[in-house]
This record gives sequence, structure tokens and C-alpha cells, in this order.
Amino acid sequence: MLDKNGIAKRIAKEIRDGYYVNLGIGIPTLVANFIPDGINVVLQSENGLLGMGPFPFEGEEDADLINAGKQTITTLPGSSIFDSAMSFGMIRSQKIDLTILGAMEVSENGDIANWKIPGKMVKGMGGAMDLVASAKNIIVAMQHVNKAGESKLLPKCSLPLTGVNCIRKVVTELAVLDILPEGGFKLIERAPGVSVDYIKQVTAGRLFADDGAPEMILD
Amino acid sequence: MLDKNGIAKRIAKEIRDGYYVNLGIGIPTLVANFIPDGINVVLQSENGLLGMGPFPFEGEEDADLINAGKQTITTLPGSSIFDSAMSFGMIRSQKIDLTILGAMEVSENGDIANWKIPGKMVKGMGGAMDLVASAKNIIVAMQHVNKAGESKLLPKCSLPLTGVNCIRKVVTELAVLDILPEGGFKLIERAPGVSVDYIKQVTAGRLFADDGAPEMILD
Amino acid sequence: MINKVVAGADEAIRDIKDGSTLMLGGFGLCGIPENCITALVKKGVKRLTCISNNAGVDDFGIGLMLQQRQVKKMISSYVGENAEFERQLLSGELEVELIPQGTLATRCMAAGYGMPAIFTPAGVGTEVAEGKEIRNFNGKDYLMEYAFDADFALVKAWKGDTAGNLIFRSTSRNFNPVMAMAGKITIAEVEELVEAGTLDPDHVHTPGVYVHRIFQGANYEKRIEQRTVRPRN
Amino acid sequence: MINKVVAGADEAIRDIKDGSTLMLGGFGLCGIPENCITALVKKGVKRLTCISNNAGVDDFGIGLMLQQRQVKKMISSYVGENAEFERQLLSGELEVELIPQGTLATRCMAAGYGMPAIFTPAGVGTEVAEGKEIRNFNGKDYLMEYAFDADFALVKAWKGDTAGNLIFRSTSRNFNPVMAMAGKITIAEVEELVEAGTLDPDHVHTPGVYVHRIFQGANYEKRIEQRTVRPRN
Repeated sequence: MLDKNGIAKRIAKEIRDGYYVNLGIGIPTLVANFIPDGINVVLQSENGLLGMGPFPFEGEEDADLINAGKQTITTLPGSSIFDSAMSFGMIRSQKIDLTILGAMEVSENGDIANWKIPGKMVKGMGGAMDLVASAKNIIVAMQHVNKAGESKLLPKCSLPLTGVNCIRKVVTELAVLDILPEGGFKLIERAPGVSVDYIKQVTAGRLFADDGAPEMILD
Repeated sequence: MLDKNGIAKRIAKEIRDGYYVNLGIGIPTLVANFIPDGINVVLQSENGLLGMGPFPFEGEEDADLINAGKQTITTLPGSSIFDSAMSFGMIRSQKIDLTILGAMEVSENGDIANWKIPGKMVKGMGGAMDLVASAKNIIVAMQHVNKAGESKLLPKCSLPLTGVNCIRKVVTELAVLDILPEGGFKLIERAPGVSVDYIKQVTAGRLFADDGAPEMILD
Repeated sequence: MINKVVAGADEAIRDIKDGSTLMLGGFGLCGIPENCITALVKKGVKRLTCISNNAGVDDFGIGLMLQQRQVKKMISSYVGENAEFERQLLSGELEVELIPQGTLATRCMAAGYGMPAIFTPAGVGTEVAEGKEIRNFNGKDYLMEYAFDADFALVKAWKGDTAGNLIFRSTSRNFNPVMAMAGKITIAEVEELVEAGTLDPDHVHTPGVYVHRIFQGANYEKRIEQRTVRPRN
Repeated sequence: MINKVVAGADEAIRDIKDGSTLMLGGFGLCGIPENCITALVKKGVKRLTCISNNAGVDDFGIGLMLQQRQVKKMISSYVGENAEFERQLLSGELEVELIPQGTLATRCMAAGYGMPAIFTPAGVGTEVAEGKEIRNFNGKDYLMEYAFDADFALVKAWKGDTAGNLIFRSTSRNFNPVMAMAGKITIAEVEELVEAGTLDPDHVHTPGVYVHRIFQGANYEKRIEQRTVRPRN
């Protein structure tokens, strides 16, 4: 079973040299820490920055330089700044190669719910609906089950949707799963020490694991 | 009867302090020479400049700095540069207070034809169709009759249209005419020495000149 | 050149009335029109509709206007981090319309570019699509979304000149340029106001034609919402 | 940072094939991709569709490609000042689609912003509207125009960096930024190529994400089409 850093580390292996990547808040943000050496990647922050760098050194924070999570950050050599319309323009026109974001639920046909729980205060969808509607390659980073112990990989989402038929891959603390074009979760890898049976048990949607699946190798 | 500079001079009197103005090629370009002192105006060139200045001094021409007529020009203090999409964006969103352009024909309901003569080589409409479709205030500067001696102020345009129901005022070598909301040319002023009868004679569209019209005062 | 300078925030917002629709630039607390907000709180105008990506925090940004119950409706993409906001929303005092962030930006841009509507895939198949026209292009569904129609846009720039030209600094640019283009009356506050001719025309982000009033703001706090740092080695 | 540098024009255009659709930046002869055009003439690719505001003059710009009969179709707003162009057009060798300049720019922008179509009033009631969908918003008619779909965009900037970021100079900006956003593959030639980190991120007009290949062009002629001057007193 993986911790949050483990999930981030596994997702980082999906990143190819030359990718422009948008990272959501939470586990996705951690992915930046595990990008392998020799892989050149540019991180986009949808508030208007390409080439997001690490947090600033203490005392060098700049109120005018934040990421989409409102954290103080830095630029890198080759960074560029643009307005919100251009930022979402490049998202819509699929210039971003990979989008990584969290979710409350994912369905076996690739629907995602991650912005609203009926009866609770709704903070808003931010840029998530734009990202999932446009990105060509979306990976969801999330826990396999919710706090009540219920599966978050479902035949059909129960929460209000963020986007439909858009997720291609899910990485949880237990497994890497592809979403098949014809529907259903295909088990690709198991986290160290996790059995196929256990994954079956906590996956409510259709799971295809006929030919087993290897344990993932993280290093 | 006015010469080209006279037409330009008369049109310049329509410009108010604080106007952003787009000048077409030909007589409209001359209008810039007659803007009264104390009237602050910004000229837009639709290839991407606000604050067009005069031609450069000899030897100071810059190949990167031209107007929509492809002439070398200069900037002024307070100028700004932008791309073609923003340029026509500001035209469409009516940020330009006044557009002055030439025409081959204008009809009594405000249609304009100024880009194409069937059977002749067509060079293109350039930005004219965008300008006439969007501008809130358009003045046409043209000769009253064509080279064949035929009126260019018509009941209906005979040439392919550039825009419909968009022209509000026409200034020719003979007269200033408003186009009435209900249709028809209303004679506002006569050029020095030109009679109402003569204007009637060379205006093919409906002309309203019931209460006469004063001679224009240019200085 | 046309001079757009006004004395200060109070004069700049003089004709904002009860019931006006405002756009306010900024992302979180970054690049927000601090001085205009202070002046609006002082003026006490009510029943405002505010189009802004966020709603500030309890004691800064639009949160200050919420404290005074000046806001009737918020049109935003994300409104977290604000307890008073939540209270007013749950009690029904405040109306909120949540729209995707890219749709928010593009509806501003549409207004600035004179396009009455745009197409975006954001929200297709979700509750955001309810009641909206859906159109398929090349096998993909898009929602038709309308250009915003705002009485005033309040934006904050780094530098501006007397002709209204604006230059933004770093990610405080965000929604400011698209809102500047979209307001019927656009009010720009800047950290530094300079004479026309000082700014390089190639560096101008917002041409002066879009700006109706400009002033140099006083005492920018530029509060940081989440101060994240890394240790020096 | 991702490195976009290629050795020169020949390598940059290596995969432009007979029948490709190209966007070419520039207004008149101002800001045109001179080196890419020279390389295309040398390569001799044929049956090109060129989306460009103008068509050059007889012996410069796209005119050079017309001389070699490499162009099957021009999509432009204004094609004057070119005798060979006129000859080919009248003889039926060359197809021309004339569209309003703002529509041309906005159809590029639409592609760059991932919007399949836009609405513009330009051309309503004229032959440009023939066969197009007309839609009324708030009492005014608009044409629906589709985003361009171009295989390559060839643009010319003043400065560029190894990450593909571009800065344009003065009115040579024109169509270049919107075309840079719109090409499936965007090739940028620059007068000066610098290391990533040299350009101020706030001054970048075209972010590197839009640029697939960049090179420093050789021997810019930057011809002036109409040299207009005023006398010194």
C-alpha cells in the first residue's frame, strides 16, 4: 500500500520528456517532487504561468507570484506569464500534455466527480471542469476508498459530475488502473503487498484483472 | 466645391476631444492633418497600433513600424502595440469612437460598397467589413460622382456590399449629408459655391433638402 | 494622447451605484483592486453583483464588502476560505453562481472582443450545462456561453500611464487584462502611475483604449494567502 | 525547460509536404517569416494552401512561392500589389478565398483558444455571408465562422528563447501571435535567439508551449513596402 508520496512517485513515471503538465491541488502537487532526472517537463499553473518552480526561499516570497493553489512559488528560466483567458485557451486547445488531479469518485466509463457534495458548503469547481473537458490525457490521483470505507471507483458516480467520459487512468494507494474505452477498470499494477482479491473487494465498478497484474516497481 | 484636403478638413470638424479614430486609406488618411488644436485624439491602425504618429523623418523609417496602408509611420508617447485579434476585438467591441473610410457607393439606407467591382481584379476587403459591421459612428469620405459622372449616392447599391445599414454620414466634394434612420440622404451643408439644385441633380438616392442647407464653414 | 487620470479611488468609483454589476480582477488575493474595494466599502453601495474568480477572505478583498453586506450576488469559480461568505450563503442573504474558471475568463474575453457568445466543452454533462444550448463540432459537445455584461470593471496593475496603458507584474496579471477589456467603464488602479511615453509600447498588456479612469493606489498591502517557502540549505 | 531549437529553416520545415495547409504571419511585408519562405521555395513543395493576410509582392514574401507556382490556394483579406498573383488568379491556376481581416485574425485565435467557432458581424448582408449560419444576439446579426485548421504556422518574432518564448517588435507583431497559437506545428524564426532565462516572463508575447521549433534566421532583409517620410524642418 502506498502513502501519498508513493502515489505521486508512481504517477511521476507516466511523465515523458517534453511534457507540459498541469498539477491539481493535493497529491498531484507532490508529483513535481518525483520527476526523474533527465526528463524535461514544464508545469503549467492555470492562474497564468508556464514554468512553475519550487517554493521560494524564506524571505523571498512574492505576493504577485502564486500558483493555482494560492501558494507562493517561483519562476524558472524560460517561464512565461499570461492572462487567465490565454491560460484556459491553451488548456482547451490541448497544448497541455498531461493533467493530474484528485477526485471524490471516478466511474468505469471515465466520469469524474470532484467538486460538490450535496448538503455541504460548495466552494466551487475552479478550473477543474475546464481541465477535464479539454485535456487529452488525465490521470486521477486519489484514495481507493472514502473515509466511510466505500469504494470511489464506481459503476456510476453518485455525486454531481465534474466531467464525463474523460479519465483514462487512476492511481490509488492500492493500484494503477486504466479505464477501458468500452468501459470498466483494467488493473495494470498492484501496490507492493496488495492482492488482486483485495483490490476487487474495494472496487465497486467492473474490474478486469483476468491475467493478474504485476506489483509496481517504484525505483 | 472641395478638393480632397477640403473634404478631410470638413470631416475633421466631426472629431471630438477624447475620440479613438480609425482612418481608412485615401482621403480619410488626410483627416489626421486637420485635427484642431486642443482636441486630443488617438488614431488606431488596425494592423495593431493605438497612437499612430506622423511619417518618420527621412532615414528614420522602421520596417517593423507601419500602418494599415503599409506606410512607414511613428508612434507617439502613450502608444501601444497589440496583435490583429485584439485590434479587431476592440473594433468589434466598439472601443473605437469614429471610423472614416472611402466608398464606391453608399445607399440611402446606409449600405456601403467599397471593395469589389465585378469583372475587375478584386484585391480584397481588408478590414473594411469588420469596421463597417461594428463601428458605432462611420463617416464616408468620397467623391459625389464616379469617373463616368454617375452618382455614388444611390437608392440601392449596385456593387457587391461591404456592409448594410451602417453609414451615418457622407462628406463629398459637394456636401455633407446625414443618412436618416428611416432612409434617405438629408442635406446638412453645401460646399462653398455649390447649389442645392446641383446636389439634387447628382444625388440619385432620395435627397431631403426642404429647408435648404447652409454653406459649410471650414475655418 | 487622451488623459485618463483621476485623483483617487473615491473619484474613480463615484458613479458605482446600488445594484451595479462589477467585475473585479485578481486570483485569490493576488492582483486585486485593493483601493477600489476600500472606497466601495466606504461609499457603502449595496446590492452589488460581483464577477470575480474568488470572494476574498474574511478580512481582505471582497470579504470586506461581504462583511458590510454590500454584495447581493457573486459570480465566481471558487469561493472557499471565507466564513462570512458561507454564513450569508447558507442564510440565503447571498446568491452565488459558480461557473468554471475558464468559462469565467472566456466570457470576459468575449465581451472585450465583441463576441456575443463562445463555445466551451467545460461543464458538458454536468449541472453547469442545465438549460444551456449544446452544440456538437467535429464529434465533440460544447456549451454556448454568453459574453458578460458588466457596468464596471475594477482592475489592478503594476504600472500604468496617463493614457491608461497597463502593465501587470507576474501572476497578478490573471483576470485583470480580460476584465479590463470587458467593462463598460473600466477603472484601473496601479502601484505606479507614470507619464505617457514612459512605457514601451511593446510591453503594454492592456492598451489605454480599454481604460476609462486610472489612479495610483495608496498603501498596497498585497497580502499573501498561503505563504509557502522552502528552507535554505 | 523544454528545448525547441532547430538548426535552421531547412530543418524547421522538413516535414512540410505537398498539399499542406500553412499559416504565415505578417502584415504586408512586415513581420513575415522570410527564412521559412526561402526554405520552402528551395524545397519546392507544391499545392500549398496559405492562410496569410496578404500575398507578398512579386519578388518578396509569398510572392516568391507564387513565382514557383507552389501555392494552390490563398486565404487572405487583401491580395493587391502582386502582378503574378493576378495572372495566376485570372488564368485559374490559383484559388483565392477572401475573408475579412478581423475574421481571419479571430479564426486563428479561435483555433489557439480551442473554440470551434466564433461569432462576428463582419460580412453580414454581403456575399461573405453566403452559405453561413446567421444568428441574432441582442438584436444584431452575426455570422458563425469556424476555427482554422492548419498543419503548420510559420511566424517571425524579434527575439525568442530556447524554450520557444517569443517577443515581437512593434507592428511586426500583427498576425504572428494568433497564428503561433493556431498551428498544429508552429515554427518560429527570430532575429535573435537567446538562452531560456534571458527574457522577462512578463514581456513574453507568445509562451513557448505554442512553439514547436525555433531558429535564428539569417540575413533579414525586412523590406519596406511603402517608404513614407516627412522632411526635416
